[in-house]
Amino acid sequence: MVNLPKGWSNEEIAHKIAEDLPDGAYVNLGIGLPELVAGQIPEGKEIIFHTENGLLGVGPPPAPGEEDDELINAGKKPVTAIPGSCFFHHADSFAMVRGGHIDYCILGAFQVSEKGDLANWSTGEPGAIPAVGGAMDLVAGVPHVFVISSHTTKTGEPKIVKECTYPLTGPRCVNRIYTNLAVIEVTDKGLQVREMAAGVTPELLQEVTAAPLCF
Amino acid sequence: MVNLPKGWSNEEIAHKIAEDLPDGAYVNLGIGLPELVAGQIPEGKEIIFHTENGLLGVGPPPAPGEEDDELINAGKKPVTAIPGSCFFHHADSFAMVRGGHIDYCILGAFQVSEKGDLANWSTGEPGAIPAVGGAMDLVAGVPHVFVISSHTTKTGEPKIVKECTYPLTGPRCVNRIYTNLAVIEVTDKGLQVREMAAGVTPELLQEVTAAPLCF
Amino acid sequence: MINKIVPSAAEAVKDIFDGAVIMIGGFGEAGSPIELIHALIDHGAKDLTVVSNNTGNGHVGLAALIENRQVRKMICSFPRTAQSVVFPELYKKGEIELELVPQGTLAERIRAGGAGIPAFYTPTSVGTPLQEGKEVREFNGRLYVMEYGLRADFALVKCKMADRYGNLIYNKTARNFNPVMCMAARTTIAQASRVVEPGDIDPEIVVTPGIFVHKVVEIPNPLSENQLLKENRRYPW
Amino acid sequence: MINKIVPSAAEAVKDIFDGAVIMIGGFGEAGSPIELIHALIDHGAKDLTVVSNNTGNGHVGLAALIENRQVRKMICSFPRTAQSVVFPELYKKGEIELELVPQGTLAERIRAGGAGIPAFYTPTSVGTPLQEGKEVREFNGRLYVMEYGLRADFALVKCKMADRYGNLIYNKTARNFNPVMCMAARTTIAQASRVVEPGDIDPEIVVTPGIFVHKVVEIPNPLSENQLLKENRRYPW
Repeated sequence: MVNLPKGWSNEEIAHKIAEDLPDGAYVNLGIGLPELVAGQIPEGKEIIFHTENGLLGVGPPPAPGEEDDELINAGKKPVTAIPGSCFFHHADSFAMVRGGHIDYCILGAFQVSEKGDLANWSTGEPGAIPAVGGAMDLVAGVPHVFVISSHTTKTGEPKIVKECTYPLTGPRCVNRIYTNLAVIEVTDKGLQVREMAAGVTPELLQEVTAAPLCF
Repeated sequence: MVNLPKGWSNEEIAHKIAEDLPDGAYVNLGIGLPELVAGQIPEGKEIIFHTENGLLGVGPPPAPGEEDDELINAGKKPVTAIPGSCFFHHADSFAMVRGGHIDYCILGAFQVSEKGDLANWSTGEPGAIPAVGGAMDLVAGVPHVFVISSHTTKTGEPKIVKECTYPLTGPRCVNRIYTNLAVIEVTDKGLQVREMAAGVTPELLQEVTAAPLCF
Repeated sequence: MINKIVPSAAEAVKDIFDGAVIMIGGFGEAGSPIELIHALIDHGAKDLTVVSNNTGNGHVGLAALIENRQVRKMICSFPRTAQSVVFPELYKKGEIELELVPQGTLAERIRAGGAGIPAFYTPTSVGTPLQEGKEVREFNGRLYVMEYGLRADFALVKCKMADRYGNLIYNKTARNFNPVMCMAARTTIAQASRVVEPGDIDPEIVVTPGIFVHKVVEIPNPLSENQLLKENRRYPW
Repeated sequence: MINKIVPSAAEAVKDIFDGAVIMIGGFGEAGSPIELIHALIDHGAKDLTVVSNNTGNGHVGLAALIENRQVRKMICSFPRTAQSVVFPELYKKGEIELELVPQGTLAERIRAGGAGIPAFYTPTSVGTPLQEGKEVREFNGRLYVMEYGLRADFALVKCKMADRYGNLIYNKTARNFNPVMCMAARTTIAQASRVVEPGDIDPEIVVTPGIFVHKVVEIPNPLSENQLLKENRRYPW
């Protein structure tokens, strides 16, 4: 087992994504880690957050005691709405997604393949209850799909692989992978490492990645 | 040429239709003769009129000088909106039509066949500019299609025929035909005359109708 | 006169029959018509197919309907949430069926059903296990799956305000699936926190036109699912 | 900062290129973005395909655009109305193409294009000449034709009020095709009678979410097509 540096914190990864989003982008954040991105948007950049349950212009979390049961995000957490936001129904919301109007979505992952296949909805365990939510719609409709994830599983297994063994959320849909160890671009020629955390070497990174990396 | 009675006036025909509409019905009125039906609804019966350009709850025509360029019906005529009306866009409007939510539509006709085929959008003249509007959507989606029409053309040609010679608006879609001479139901067994205007005899009616009638 | 207002939730749901397909609005705790669902539990219709994004939380609302063994099959996108306990248990025992549909496909299938569209093509689920058994077709060099419009015998929805014509407006993200479900059911039953006179809702801001709604019952202070969960309540009480 | 407001109609339409597909909102005289169309006439882009329910009236707005020979093809449901003179003349001379689409199919094709649906089935036009050349398929014992989603390079729409995010609300039946066209164009350009601050439009009543709109120009007192017709005006003036 390699002795890896811890690399970037979750907030640092989220910050990198926030920096890479262009001003004015419409962005959907998945549940969990992706939600951290909202808190990292640099001053002076305006990003509009979409939540698929019917709100464009998600604001910061409400102050304690200010929560509204009927103002929540796709993760069922209370949110706020910015001035200039709007509410709409589910079919209109997914028209935004499927129709390619949302510019970016940030999702978690169980596995990403070197071709950009994403598996993030089911570990395919027999007897497990399948649940997909809006993930398949997002990866099929949004032109830029970014994954935010720990580089390996808790037990050290690679999450970036040659072929996903878990059921796919969508084929060839991931554009970029942000992990605690590196930022990796999915290109026609394979996985291209754009940046590595302090102390991470190409050799170390390749060791915990089950698909060939280009540096 | 038979010497026919004039039969019912247009208002009388419209009144018959208005009487046959059930309380609470959602009704779309075509352009021209069908518009007369709105003025004939009996006291105590509430009918909601739909116009496919985005209004449910069309009210009476505005008083002179009260017209609003942006409050018109499908015939581009100024209308009013009743309390409890609502506006919506074209896709939602035709979801009401195609989805079977509008209960009745009243349309004019060039020809109706004994099977209920309707031709009311084109005389098929070479060089004529085709224009269909919402007629095909209405006959395909609305469960009860009533035709209001003079029994024959201005030159005395039958409009009720064995087979339409003009291009169809829709096959087997007309349920009932209201003319100046009779009310005729389209049934599986053919055209069934329900009522005739004063002075009209079965023989006279059959003479100006190019499909067999049952009495 | 058109008057879709009925006096009680019990009256509103009384025609629901065994074996009916029922759409139930709501996403998580927002927009779920709890009082109507509880009336349906009291009513007792069984062997139901329920179309709803989730499977309910704790032991109230949709979860209680399932727990009361009235539901044969769920059609939904996300049957297990943090507070969903009833469905997972029955599912693992093989006592309830599940048709899993991606959330956007579910919304679009319902809208299509309501709009008279029998089928449409979507890129969602292509190349995944949820594509299995479905027709795949290429348009402009890309693959799409064919999905069918979805209709229901009844829809149960929750809204903020209604009038006697059935015009509805909603509250924030409690809107979610409710408007499309109204379109897709033969009988749509809405619970409204407030019933007002025709014209009190500006015709420009009506979200669900009355034509899509058949019965309205006023429930002035609807229960909060969140609050019921905190108090660990169960229905029937 | 997001600011979709542009200073003039000329600026708003400047990127429209020869050969572009353009959706133009409006139904009869209601909701037609006359100032944007006139700016497009000044701009001069030609060989356009225009998707609009009608073909314009008199010699202003869409009719003037056609009269100025900038339109190669019309996709519409009703190309001749009482006051339509320009299109019929060119059509009879064989100088403009026409794709005739039933009105509801046109609306649904535009919505589908905007919603990422490449094709769908509809009962409209089955058994009529407009079915010719289209795929027909049976679902549940009934025949339907397959229709394709429709997208555009640009949409020109008219609304009552807008904010810098592009959120729009409309006026009465001037809403018509405008909201679906906003969804279906790569670049949607809206003329608004009034531009307000974000938040001034209640988020519950926004009809077109800003995500579907790319440029907004304020035209405080838009011309009335009816009035122009009465005065027998022609554009260019």
